[in-house]
Amino acid sequence: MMGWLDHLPILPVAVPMMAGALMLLLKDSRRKALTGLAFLSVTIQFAVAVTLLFMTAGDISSDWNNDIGVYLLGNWIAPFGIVFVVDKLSAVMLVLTIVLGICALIYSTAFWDRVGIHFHPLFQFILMGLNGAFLTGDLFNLFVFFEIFLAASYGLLLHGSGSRRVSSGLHYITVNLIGASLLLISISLIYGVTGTLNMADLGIKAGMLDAENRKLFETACAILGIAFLVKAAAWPLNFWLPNAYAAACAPVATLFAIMTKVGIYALVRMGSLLLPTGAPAAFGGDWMYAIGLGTLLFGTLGILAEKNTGRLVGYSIILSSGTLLTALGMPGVTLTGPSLFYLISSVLTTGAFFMLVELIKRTESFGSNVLSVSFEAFGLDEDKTTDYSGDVVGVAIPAALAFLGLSFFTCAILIACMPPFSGFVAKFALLSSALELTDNKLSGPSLSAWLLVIAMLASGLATVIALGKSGVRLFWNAETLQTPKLSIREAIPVSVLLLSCIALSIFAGPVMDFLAETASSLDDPNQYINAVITQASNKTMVGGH
Amino acid sequence: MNDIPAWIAIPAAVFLVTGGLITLIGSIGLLRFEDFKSRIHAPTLGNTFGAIFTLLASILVSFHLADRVFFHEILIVVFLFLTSPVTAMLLMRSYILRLERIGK
Amino acid sequence: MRKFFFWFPMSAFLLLIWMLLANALTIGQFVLGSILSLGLVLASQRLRPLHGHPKKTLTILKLICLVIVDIAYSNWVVGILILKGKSAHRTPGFINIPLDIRDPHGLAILSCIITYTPGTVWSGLTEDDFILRLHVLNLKEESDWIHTIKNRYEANLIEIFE
Amino acid sequence: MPLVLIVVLPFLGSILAAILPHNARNQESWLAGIIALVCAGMVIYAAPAVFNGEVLVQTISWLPSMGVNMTFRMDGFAWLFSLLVTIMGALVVLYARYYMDPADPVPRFFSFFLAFMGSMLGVVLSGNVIQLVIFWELTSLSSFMLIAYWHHRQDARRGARMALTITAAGGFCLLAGMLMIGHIVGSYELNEILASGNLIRNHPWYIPILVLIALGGLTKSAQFPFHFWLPNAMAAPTPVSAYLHSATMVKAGVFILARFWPVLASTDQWFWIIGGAGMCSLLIGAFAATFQQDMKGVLAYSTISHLGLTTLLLGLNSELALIAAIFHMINHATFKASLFMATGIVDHETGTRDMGVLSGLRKAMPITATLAIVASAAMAGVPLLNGFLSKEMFFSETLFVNQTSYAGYWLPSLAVLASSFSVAYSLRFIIQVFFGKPATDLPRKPHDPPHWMLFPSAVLVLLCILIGVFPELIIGSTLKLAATSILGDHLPAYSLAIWHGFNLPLVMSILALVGGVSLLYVLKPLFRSYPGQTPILYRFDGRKSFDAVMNGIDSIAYILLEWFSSKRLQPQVLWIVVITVVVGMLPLLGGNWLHLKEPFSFDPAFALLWTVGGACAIGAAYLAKYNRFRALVLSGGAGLVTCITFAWLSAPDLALTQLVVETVTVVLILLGLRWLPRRVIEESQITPLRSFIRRFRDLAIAICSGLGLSALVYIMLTRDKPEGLSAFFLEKALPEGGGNNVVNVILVDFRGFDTYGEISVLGIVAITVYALLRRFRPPQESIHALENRHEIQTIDGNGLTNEHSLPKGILLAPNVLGRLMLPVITLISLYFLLRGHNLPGGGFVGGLIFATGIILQYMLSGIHWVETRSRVRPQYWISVGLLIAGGSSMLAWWVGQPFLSAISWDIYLPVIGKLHLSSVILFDIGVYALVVGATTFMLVALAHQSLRFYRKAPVAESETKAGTGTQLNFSDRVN
Amino acid sequence: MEIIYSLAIGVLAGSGIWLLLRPRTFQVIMGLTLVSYAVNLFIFGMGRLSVGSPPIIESGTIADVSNYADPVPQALVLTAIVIGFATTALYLVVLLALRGLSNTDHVDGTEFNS
Amino acid sequence: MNLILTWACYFAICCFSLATFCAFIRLVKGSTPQDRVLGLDTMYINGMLLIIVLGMLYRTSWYFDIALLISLLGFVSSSALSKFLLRGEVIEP
Ligand code: NA
Ligand code: NA
Repeated sequence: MMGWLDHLPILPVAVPMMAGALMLLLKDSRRKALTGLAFLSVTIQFAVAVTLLFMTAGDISSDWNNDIGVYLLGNWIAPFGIVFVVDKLSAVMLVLTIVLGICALIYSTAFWDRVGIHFHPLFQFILMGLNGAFLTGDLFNLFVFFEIFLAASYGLLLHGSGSRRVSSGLHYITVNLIGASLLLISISLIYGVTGTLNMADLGIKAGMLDAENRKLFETACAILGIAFLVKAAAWPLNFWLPNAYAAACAPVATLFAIMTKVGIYALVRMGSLLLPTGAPAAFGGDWMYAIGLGTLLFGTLGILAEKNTGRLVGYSIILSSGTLLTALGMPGVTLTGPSLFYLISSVLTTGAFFMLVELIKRTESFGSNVLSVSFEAFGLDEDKTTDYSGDVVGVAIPAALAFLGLSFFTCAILIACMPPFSGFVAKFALLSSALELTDNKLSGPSLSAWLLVIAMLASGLATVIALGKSGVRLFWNAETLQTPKLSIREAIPVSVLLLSCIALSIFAGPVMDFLAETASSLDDPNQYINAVITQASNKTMVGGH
Repeated sequence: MNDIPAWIAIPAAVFLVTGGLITLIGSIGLLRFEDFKSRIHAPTLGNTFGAIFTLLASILVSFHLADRVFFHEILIVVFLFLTSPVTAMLLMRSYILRLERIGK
Repeated sequence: MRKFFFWFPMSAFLLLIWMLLANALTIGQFVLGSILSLGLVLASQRLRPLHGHPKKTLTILKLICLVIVDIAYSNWVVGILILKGKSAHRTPGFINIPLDIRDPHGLAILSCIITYTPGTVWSGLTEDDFILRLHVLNLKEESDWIHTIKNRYEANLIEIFE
Repeated sequence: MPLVLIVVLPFLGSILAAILPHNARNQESWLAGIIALVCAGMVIYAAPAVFNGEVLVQTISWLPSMGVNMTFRMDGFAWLFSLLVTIMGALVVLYARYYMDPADPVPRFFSFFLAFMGSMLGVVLSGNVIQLVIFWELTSLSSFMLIAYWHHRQDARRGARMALTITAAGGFCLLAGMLMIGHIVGSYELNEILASGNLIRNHPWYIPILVLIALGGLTKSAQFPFHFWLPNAMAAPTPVSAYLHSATMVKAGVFILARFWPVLASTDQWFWIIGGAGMCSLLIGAFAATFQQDMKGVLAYSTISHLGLTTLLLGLNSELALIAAIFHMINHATFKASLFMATGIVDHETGTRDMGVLSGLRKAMPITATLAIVASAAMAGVPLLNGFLSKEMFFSETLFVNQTSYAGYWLPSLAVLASSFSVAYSLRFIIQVFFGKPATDLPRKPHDPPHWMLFPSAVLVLLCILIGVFPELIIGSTLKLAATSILGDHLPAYSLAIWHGFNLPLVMSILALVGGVSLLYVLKPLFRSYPGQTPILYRFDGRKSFDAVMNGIDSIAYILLEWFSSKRLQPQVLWIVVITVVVGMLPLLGGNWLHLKEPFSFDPAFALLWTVGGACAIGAAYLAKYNRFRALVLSGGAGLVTCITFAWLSAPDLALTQLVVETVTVVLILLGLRWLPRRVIEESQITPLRSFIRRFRDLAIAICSGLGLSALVYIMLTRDKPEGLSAFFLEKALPEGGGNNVVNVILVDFRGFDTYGEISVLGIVAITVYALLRRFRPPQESIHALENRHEIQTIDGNGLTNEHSLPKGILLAPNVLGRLMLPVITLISLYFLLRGHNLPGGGFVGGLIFATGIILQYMLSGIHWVETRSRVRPQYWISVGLLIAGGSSMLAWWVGQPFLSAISWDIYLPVIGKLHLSSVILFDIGVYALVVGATTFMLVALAHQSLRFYRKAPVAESETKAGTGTQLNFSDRVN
Repeated sequence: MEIIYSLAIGVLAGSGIWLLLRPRTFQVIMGLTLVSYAVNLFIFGMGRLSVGSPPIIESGTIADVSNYADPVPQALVLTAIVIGFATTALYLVVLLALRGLSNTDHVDGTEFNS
Repeated sequence: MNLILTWACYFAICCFSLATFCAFIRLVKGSTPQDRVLGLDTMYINGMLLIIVLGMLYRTSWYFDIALLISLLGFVSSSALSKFLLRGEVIEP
């Protein structure tokens, strides 16, 4: 028999799925029930994610092996059944996702959840997909979860319709469909070569391949890597991103902030598991490093050149992807902890930034007239059943403009990795660790470390220049600047995300320690592999076939 | 695989060959006839006796295999009988309308 | 009676299909099949407002035999025409046949017979006076075709359905 | 007393100040003033210990794993600066209270002012170099906000951005430098770094480190060649200038150079880089200051010049020079801040700072004038004032440098020249503003300001005099303390006295004074003819160059971005395909792959089949542009062949699924085809050659990737299969999974979670499709095609209306047959559903079959007829399907099993016998329901678009205003 | 058979990729369809080919593993088919929406000159 | 005896493949869209027969299910295509 704590790993997927399904039973006009259900679901997810985090940290006692939780779906042991695995990395990503999710959800209740239909179920499904992708220990199941959150992301991206969303959505969908084909090809090729789909088992099997099979395996991994890099928005596979993310409505874009990181997560996870057998090129560093550097520079260029604020944030996501790929592409595990720190910080920041950008746009037009603008832009037809009136933009909170300005300032600092917030901590940790990374004591840091340092500093400067320019243009330029009305429901999530970044910088020490432990467990994948392979099925069969 | 008795194998083989040939002839008709109004008749051969012969062979074999009610193949004929007119009627009608439109 | 047992023909047909498909002739399958058949007929009632009421089983069997014979003959004829290719003297053409049958199911079965038989295709039915437009691959004698349709098929169908 | 309080308090005050009301000028001032004074008090409180030679240290653990903790460290030098920052802060707050207009948004001012004060104190008190960088950047940020305080003014915005860009860049350099130092020393703690001077100086990274730190310091202190931001930053309110741009922030640059003097100095490189930059700044600043028209411009350039002097002193590699530098830092802060305040007062009272307009103010503003004159005299280096003392020390230092033989001559000469200019601009400043005929055309009528506004300036001027007259008494011990904390206990001998006898430095001072007066006389015509324009230097306008560089960066970035990205889809797809092909092939290069294996069967029929399939595919590819219908039919052919292939190769489930999916897809695409434009073959605007090349390229890529995939498949097909999962599944499916059909057992049991996910995808897509179609607008030309369609319809009558149960004419028989098939199809779908566990079939196939049956009814009878007669609620089917699938998976919890575990019961019924109930069947039923719902939802929603089209059409025809659509209200039906 | 099978996949994929590189939305959706056929066959091929041995176990017999086709790729293909169907539907609707909103069937929503 | 049946099966398979090929030629050559649809419809029937024969060749009954499904639903796509040709759209109001 299993205790209730034993079922926790499945909840981040099961809860949003059931919530989403229930929501489809409700008409869109029953908003209270819908939002209530949505908040109930995210609250449970948050509680579960945090509990799992503490369990992986060993702060809540569990009978997990190496603090890694393994959940055998359908009670079939690995590698035959699908397993969910909660280790530190998964738990961190889960918490990050749900924090972002809660903020986006709060934000959406001010306006966006009524602009089209089915917002709430789609929202739950995207959470389901993201959570599943972080939890699953099975390669094909990973693909399935990719598809789930991508499908939901298509829906959410198109939420509100309008030609901008649709045309950028078409690009987004096309690229991701091709990415899905690549995933399928590579995963099945891996199966064809190794005969397994379980990621932990793959870590073992990959080591036992003969030379020719090994080459085929590397081909498969290369294609898999490309698919992940498409998701991670690596240059030159990322031209779709700025437009798509800028077109999406703010809460959706906020949630999208973590989607590129799923690609990164997958790369890290696979890279880690294949480490003992010598990870193939796609996950092994050199490639990732080079592509990451390219992406980093591309993101920098984009940030410098872009005039549209929404796309600017898109480029900053690319920038952060590039930074992460570059850092993770460096040899060894020293940079992994700081990279994860950077990941968390950049996800929270860009998430907040997307919401903020939309709020700022209101200052450019009539503050109270968001509705008519949206109607025009998004082609909202007359809809007799839904009444948007009045409650669209809530009570104007005092000093709205000051709030926006301050938030923008904070976001800009965070993205540019300037002191004193978490962005700087991350940058410093990355650079400092990169310099520590010596091939041998005499020669000093490698060329790649220097390039990383230079690129990161240069991109930081570029970001300062660009965001300074944008900020000046947005806030200080205009006679047309209107004091926007913004609802408290919109202000809270932005503040929460930014405050989390601040909290992250204050508690940088313990967080960094935890992430360092995460990194070292990634460096020693045998913990993970053992936990998965040795997990015994639950023998108490009640029914029976 | 245990051997199939001759009283099944030989008729089944004959049915198969006949069915195959009839169907092939029908499809050749699809190529040979010069306009659609004629062509539409040709594949009916495959629908009817092409299918019936093949299914007779199948009935014989599945009688031997004896893992199902053996004459279930009759259902295929029934379904073909009930469904194939739908397409044919709509196609013929649309072709006639097309001719009329072009005629104008 | 007719109204009350509207479900019977269709249910029986469905049950027959079920039993043919089922792997085993067991009571369990029979019960399951009966439940499903009846349930489906009742559930689809609103989308099938008209019910066919075939009667006279013997006539049905007779018609089936007639049709099989005609199909066999047509197969032969059409097959020969195809094999002869251009050397065959074909005279394809339309004929119009006024129909007396009005029962939709009868009409539908008639259309099935005609179209399923090689060499003839149901090409149209006028909206109000039910004149059938028939395309025949090898139209030799128009009256033969009218005779075949009216007497061999339509009469029997009227007998069965009306 | 915790040192951290000194830093934290201003930040707390900053937050408090931000939330005070908009017009609370007095409260804000009190708050800021008290905080400044309290901090000053705390600094003074620390004095005994510091003067006792202690180094106060307080460490707060922050990021121990990276070697960064918040270490607050107060030695003498830091103490001196802390005192400077806090006292000056208090004075400026008092001044600002009167300077700021009641209408100005003061919370912002004081908030950032306090934040700046905290940051500056942080810089000064940092005992960890990374912490120092953090506060360093904070000063940049808060100064950015302060410079841009009046952001409605373009010069303020520009000045702020310039300052931020340059100082932030310097900050990044500083960070890099600190990282490198940290790497060499192995610690970021200042104590350890200061003790590792030799290690650093002898390290190969010394020069990069020196350059980086110099960049940090020089940018901050507005030193050549980064000096130009400072004059532009004069758009800030005068208190800001007085505080940041004279006393504190710009001093941070020289502060850090002094701080790292023991580590980095006494090398040639140091001399040339630091000394050179200082020398240039000294000269250029002084020269430019002489020609400014704006009072604050004079002060800004003079600041550059004086900081240049300090930098030069630091660069001279002499301990005495260092002491002089520290001394000059203090002196410059006092007289320059005082002058800024005076300028602010003039500006405030007269409404202008233009020295061409201002004149003879000494009558109207006697006290202000007096204070300004004394401070200017200090700036000019007039004896008995503090400026004179440090300048004399400077002169004497220039004389003792013997770097090269002739440096001994040119350095003193240049020093004198610069000082002459300094005298000249100080004099001009005073004469033009306060002397001469009182100006009449001033915007406001001038008079002395309130006494409290004069008070800070007066205090500073008093300090100038006191230091100038009693240097040893007033500042001696402090200077010694500061110098000791940098140089250690063995200070060189120096004396702070007014009179050192008649020596060379005194001669130089006199020369400078005389030279300055004469320079002013000589240059007077230039001031008149080119007011505000600096000869020679105006050609190197820093602002214009900066703008040019920024614009250049912008446009280069834009061009590069265009070059390296694309807004179009095709290049993106191309990249993905090409990269995949290349990357996928790389590992395989060189391997000997072609193991021609004996084919296990050669089938001409199979080959023929795939001739058809391949030709269908190629045909579809060829025709998809101009003949959509044909392409669709051809792709249907390819799908059929795929389906047969699955059947042939032992995958019945796949064949079934492929078949039904194929059918539904054809209907789906047909539904869409109706809305696509009639494609007429149009002449492309591009040259046929380019188009040909592009097509050829695409073709080549397509062929390559196709061949690559073929090769890969062939390689795999001819290899032995690894020992894999399949054996387990095949062995356990029946005994433990309870099903004969292993594929189905995998789908609903072994890997049921994939199915769970896959149906979620289907459901998600269905609701997305529905949501998107609700906003669908039919394209314009579809409406114009209406006439053509009317014609067809009149021939065959319209669709069914509610009164009739059957259409007349040609559609009659198909309708009867189609309706007859509905229960049959449904029964078959249930058949495939229920037996799927043992034979090919299952929920997915079953669901699609049923959905096809429904679609068939729509096709034959039309939307109206079907929907008035049935209550299909696809969305609920989706929901219920998901709930059943999820619920059946959760049933396992009830018996203490993991999610998705199969549980089953055998029930014995009379007559029927054993009934096998299983959560697996329930799961499959969920799949069935979802598939029915999702498929119907999508197809019907698509079909509903033509319903909307017909409703729209009359509107469009009557109003000829197509495109502004009416919302179709079909949700209550399909929903 | 292996050669035919491989070439079939190559032809399907090649045609599909050619279409994916075309500018018209309908071409792209046809391309996606063809590519998904190819990918499905590819996945299926990873279990190697066999005839007459579907993975359906006779009741009452002990399964001899070598007598059956590999069921795993089949299960994967089923999932892939379903997802492919879903995405095709979505893609179709998006292209229709784009067509309605931008009045063009170019993938970029505007008619580029090139 | 098995051999006779097997060869008959091969023969039939070849016949049906050829027939499929013929239908494909018609599909490609068309001349009218109706011809193409007819070709596709014929391909479906021929494919169905081919699958039945495969069932006989490999002596399993589950091929029948695929054939059954083609006979039941094969007409849907071709009649959808015909309906499109007839009325310009598949599902009318
Ligand atoms: Na016929
Ligand atoms: Na199944």
